[in-house]
Amino acid sequence: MKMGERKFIISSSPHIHDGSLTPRIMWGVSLALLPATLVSFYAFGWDAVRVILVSMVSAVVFEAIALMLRNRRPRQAMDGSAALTGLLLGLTLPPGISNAMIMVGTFVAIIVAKQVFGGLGQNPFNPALTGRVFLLIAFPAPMTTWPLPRDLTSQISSLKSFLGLAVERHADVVTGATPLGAVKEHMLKALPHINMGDLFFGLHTPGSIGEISALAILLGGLGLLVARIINWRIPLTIIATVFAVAFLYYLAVPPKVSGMSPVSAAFYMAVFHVFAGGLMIGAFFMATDYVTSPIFPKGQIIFGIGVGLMTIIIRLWGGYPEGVSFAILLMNALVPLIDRYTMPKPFGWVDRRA
Amino acid sequence: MEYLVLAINAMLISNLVLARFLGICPFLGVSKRLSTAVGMSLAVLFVMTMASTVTWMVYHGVLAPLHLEYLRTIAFILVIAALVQLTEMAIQKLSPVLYEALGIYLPLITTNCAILGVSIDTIEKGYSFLGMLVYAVFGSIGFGIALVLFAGIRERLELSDVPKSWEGAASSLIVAGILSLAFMGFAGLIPG
Amino acid sequence: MEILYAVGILSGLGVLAGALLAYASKVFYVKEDPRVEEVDSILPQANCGACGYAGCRDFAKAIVSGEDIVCPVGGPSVAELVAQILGKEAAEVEERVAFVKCAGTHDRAKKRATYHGVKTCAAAHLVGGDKECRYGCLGLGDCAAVCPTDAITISRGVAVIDPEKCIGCELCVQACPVNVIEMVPKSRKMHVVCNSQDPPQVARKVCDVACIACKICTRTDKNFTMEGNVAVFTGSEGGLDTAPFVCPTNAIMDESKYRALEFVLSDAVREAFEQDKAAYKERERAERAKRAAARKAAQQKKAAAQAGGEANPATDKSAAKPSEDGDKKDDSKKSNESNKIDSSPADGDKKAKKEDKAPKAEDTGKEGE
Amino acid sequence: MISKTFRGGIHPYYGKELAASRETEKLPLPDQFFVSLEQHIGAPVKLLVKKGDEVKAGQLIAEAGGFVSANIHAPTSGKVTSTDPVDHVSGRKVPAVTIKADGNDEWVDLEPVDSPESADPKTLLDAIRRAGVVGMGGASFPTHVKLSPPDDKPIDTLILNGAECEPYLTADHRIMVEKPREVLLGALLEARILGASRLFIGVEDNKPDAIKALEDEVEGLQLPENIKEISVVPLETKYPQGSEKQLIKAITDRNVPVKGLPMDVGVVVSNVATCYAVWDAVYNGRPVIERIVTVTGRGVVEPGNYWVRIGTPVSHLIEAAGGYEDDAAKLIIGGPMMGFAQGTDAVPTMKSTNGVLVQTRDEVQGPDFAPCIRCARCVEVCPMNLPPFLLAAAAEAGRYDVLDQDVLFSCVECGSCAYVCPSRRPLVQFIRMGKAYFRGQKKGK
Repeated sequence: MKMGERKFIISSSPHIHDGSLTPRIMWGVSLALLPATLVSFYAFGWDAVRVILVSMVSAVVFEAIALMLRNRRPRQAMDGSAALTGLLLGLTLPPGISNAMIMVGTFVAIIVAKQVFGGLGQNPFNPALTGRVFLLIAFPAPMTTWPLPRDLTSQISSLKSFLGLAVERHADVVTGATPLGAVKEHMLKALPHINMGDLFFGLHTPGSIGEISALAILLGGLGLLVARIINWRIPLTIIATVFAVAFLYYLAVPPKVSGMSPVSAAFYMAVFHVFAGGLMIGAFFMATDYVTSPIFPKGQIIFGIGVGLMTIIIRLWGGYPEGVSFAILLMNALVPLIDRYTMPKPFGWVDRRA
Repeated sequence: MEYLVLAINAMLISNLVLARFLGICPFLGVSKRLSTAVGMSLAVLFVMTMASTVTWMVYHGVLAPLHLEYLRTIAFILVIAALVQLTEMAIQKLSPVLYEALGIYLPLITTNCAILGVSIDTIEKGYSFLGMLVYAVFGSIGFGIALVLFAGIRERLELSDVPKSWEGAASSLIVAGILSLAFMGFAGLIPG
Repeated sequence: MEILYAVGILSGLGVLAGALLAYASKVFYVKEDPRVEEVDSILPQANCGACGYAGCRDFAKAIVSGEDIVCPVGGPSVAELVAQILGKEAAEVEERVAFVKCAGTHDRAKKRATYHGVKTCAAAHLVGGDKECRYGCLGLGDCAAVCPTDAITISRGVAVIDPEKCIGCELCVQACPVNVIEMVPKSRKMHVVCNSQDPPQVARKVCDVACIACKICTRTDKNFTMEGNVAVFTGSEGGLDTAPFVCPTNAIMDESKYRALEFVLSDAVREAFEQDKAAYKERERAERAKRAAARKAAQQKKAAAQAGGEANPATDKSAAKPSEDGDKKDDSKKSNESNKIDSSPADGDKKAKKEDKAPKAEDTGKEGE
Repeated sequence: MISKTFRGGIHPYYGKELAASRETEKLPLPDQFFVSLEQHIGAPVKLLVKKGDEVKAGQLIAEAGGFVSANIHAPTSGKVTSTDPVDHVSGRKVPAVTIKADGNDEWVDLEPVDSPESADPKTLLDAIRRAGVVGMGGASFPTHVKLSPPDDKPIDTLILNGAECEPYLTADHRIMVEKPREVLLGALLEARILGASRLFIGVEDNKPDAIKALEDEVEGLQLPENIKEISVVPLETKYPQGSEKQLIKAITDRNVPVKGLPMDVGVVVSNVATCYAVWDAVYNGRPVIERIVTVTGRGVVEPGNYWVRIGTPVSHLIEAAGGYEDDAAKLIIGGPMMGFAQGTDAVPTMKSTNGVLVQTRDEVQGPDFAPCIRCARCVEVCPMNLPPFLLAAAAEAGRYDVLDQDVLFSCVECGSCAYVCPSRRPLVQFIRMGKAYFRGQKKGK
């Protein structure tokens, strides 16, 4: 072949890549939520499947519509980010919520909290949490109606509703309070007995479908850590902060737990706060959302401590029994400032004033 | 303790901007840059404290004794407008440096309903002079917090690929809405 | 009674406040030049920043404070008004528009590679661009992106600017990494659509519409001069309307006849141009033939009459006069004569001239090959 | 043995096995040479020949146009056929001398330095300057300039850069294995010129044979008086270990300041191939007209290392390596991390050309880039501790006003960030856009 005849591709260096890909990360995180999803299926049956499916599908559909409106390829909606948002939102909803409400939630999450700002990577607030908080404030009653898991009537009715047979779906559902709700209600009185095992495995406590089992979330979270998709900083600091503040609080205000010394009761309650409610899923899956968390290591630690503090403040003193969603949203708002002031100095940086 | 509750309430729970939706105009207008947001916050702190003090005195010193309470809105508007104008002129003359920093925000504050809102609030709620001061100072600090947070987010959005139809005020209002949602988490933080 | 109190208090407050402000405005008076407002009000308010200041207001402040600046967008009319306010002579401002000196569309300019990466000129320029010619328009539209009036069209790999929409803000000139955009007087209608400084033998190989530095235009029309390896129009007048026809590579455009957009991009217009050019050449040949015939006849006449003896070119010219634009053709004729050493495609022309008694029609289409 | 290293960096697929064990061969001379006249950083050269001139190998054809500039010599004997611009690795076209080789390869008379071990630094420097030695690791900064630091910057340490952290390339590896003695002698000359008392040779630990060869040679070496410390330092195999500032950090734990040079911390770093060229210039009086080039990648039939005359067209090199595979899609001068992709193989080799890499279609194709998801991987790997995502975002949005120039220009364009970016964002290209913008501004454009 003659010199110069073959035409090659030109591009800027570097010319190799490690093969990582955003959609793969997104689907990886979704995969890490599999244990929690399975537990939710076990605990709430078909209702869980319904909630998660409606949530995921509507999220992807909204994303595709938004992309089409913006003259982008709607196929980008399959990059896993919308599905992950849908999955996360679904997992934080109570099992009895209606399909319409779920779709309102995903609409807020995908359109209002994400696409308005330019879609993937541009949203300042965690979409799933924005959707959830919106639902919580717009529909307080259905969002705080917690059917008991493994309740036969609810199982049957949920299967019927899944198959489209039942009209009056939630007529016979037996509901209960979430452990956090119970604690809040009884704050000044004697605390109800809480079975820590139930809380950890999540099979008998009412709650959002994906949040009930701390173990399942922990498994997924560890998976993410091992796969190096997230790092330890945010989850660990959140959990440690919640634990520490709760422990100190219950030392100062000793709870009446039968047959325990004040210190072990405080310890018990601190552990309770770590495992209860949405803290685990929040710490491992929501707060670590790349887009809405700080980028620099120092910032991630500040962010984690902030989320932990806000969570426990709202839980202990606030009007809501659960504060993880609010805490993360509030700290999301702080992220640009945190990033700004935690930016590391370049290698060999010389202070200009010096 | 009473004042601490008042302070937290004024700053976070019934945040002027995010819970009571007062002062939205400067909130949107002066939140493009972090530096200007800080300047605006300081200017508001300054003016709000002063305006609340003066209106409190006008109310309790003039209107209340004469049983002319119903005149407070119009009287306050008058007083605040004159005060801001006066302040601007004074600063421009006396401290050009301060004027450079705050000056451009002062005319904006004249039309800031948060000032009037706080002035009237302190009267409505029957705060003592000290209570009024705490309320005004922490109310404006709350305004500042919201403004600075908001400015941070907007600076980030400037590098984002925001759809044309949502650029500027549109997406800013959405941010404000979500921020407001988040601040609702503080609801009930302090009983009463 | 109470109403009197109310009125009294309010007016009292009002008067007090008014008095205070009036007093304050005296005490705290700070002078601001009212002319700033005036100047600001006549500026275009495009806030484009082309003048180098942050918006029109800033510009107004600067010009009032004595800076010697002009608003490139407002042009002479604004400059005059500003000058009136400031009581100064208006600086001479010529209205200018931006022009892209490249017609190297995909089908005319050779590609050297396939470019992958960020789709902006600034980015592509970092790796040299994908055209064999490094002086040409990269066609990724950095200029169009900054144009405040949407005057720039990108099509088939080149940018073309609509002079009617262009406000002369120069933002595109700054945005262009290859410096292929030039500011030209709006009145100028003749352009060389090539920016290549490549030596002729290289330029010829890489682009069909390159200026190949044959210098024909500079010889036929004194409005053209060479700048390195590319001809540029430097004249003040409109230029001869035959200039585009003498260019062997069609790199000269007459905007009074074709809109740049069409000339560069439209095949139909290009074809029409080719036809005009062929017609011109045809006319030219006929003219030469006629002239030669006239000369021959004159010579014969002279020979026959054996009077005078010298065949004066002047008489030749007068013989050729009857046709339109005789002077111009004379110019081009001279150029053709002096072109003999040049190896440009104009050769064909010369041959045609030498054998002008039997003009070959097929010559015409082959120009610029 | 603990290998030293720095913060950040990546572990790409190294691909060195393709050519690492292939002994360097002499490349047959091509018919035509294109000697680029832009082969160094600094003032442009003055052309000394014209079309039609006869030249001999080693003959000066372009003279340094200032102190910071470097001579250029004819690579073989033949006739100058043109001085038209030709392709340059950077993608531009630059003036060049085209020489038609006559095949005799006649040389000019060479003037080696007499007894180099005792010659004074000035003579040595002059020999290096005359030979047109430039940094051969890729930077192509004139070596005689680098070896003349100002008096207020005393140099105590000379570091030999044998890291060769660029994947695929093995040119430096081969020269360390095949010419360890020459490399070391060249380094000693440099150390003497600089007055450095410490000499470190940094080699990545994936080249045990090079470390061994150098260590053996160091042992047998008769050390001049000025050298107090000399050792071969194994470095962790991590990209960009061979980046000057990172190398200095790893070996001496000194931080070269932002906008500073190694000499600000008393160090000079010299590539091993440069040392060889210095040795050649001083001991043999031979100018830089030849170097080792690695021809490698999945897109060539038979990867290998070659002694190549400067100005040889890349097409000739490829031919020697058995030609292209059918699916060759990208031709890169240099390594895959920092090399320059070429449009065609008509581009000539230069003094700084250490490798030619040909990639196949499936190595090149990937998805289009997507928005940043702020995963922070670029921040993690950046050896300069920068926020690449932010610099790129600002450049992409055209918001150059939010960029701190000192931060932006701290970027060494090593490519680690773009290598790990899951959104496949061309971060380096964006950053280079930013730099180009500010450079353009400085020029008053």
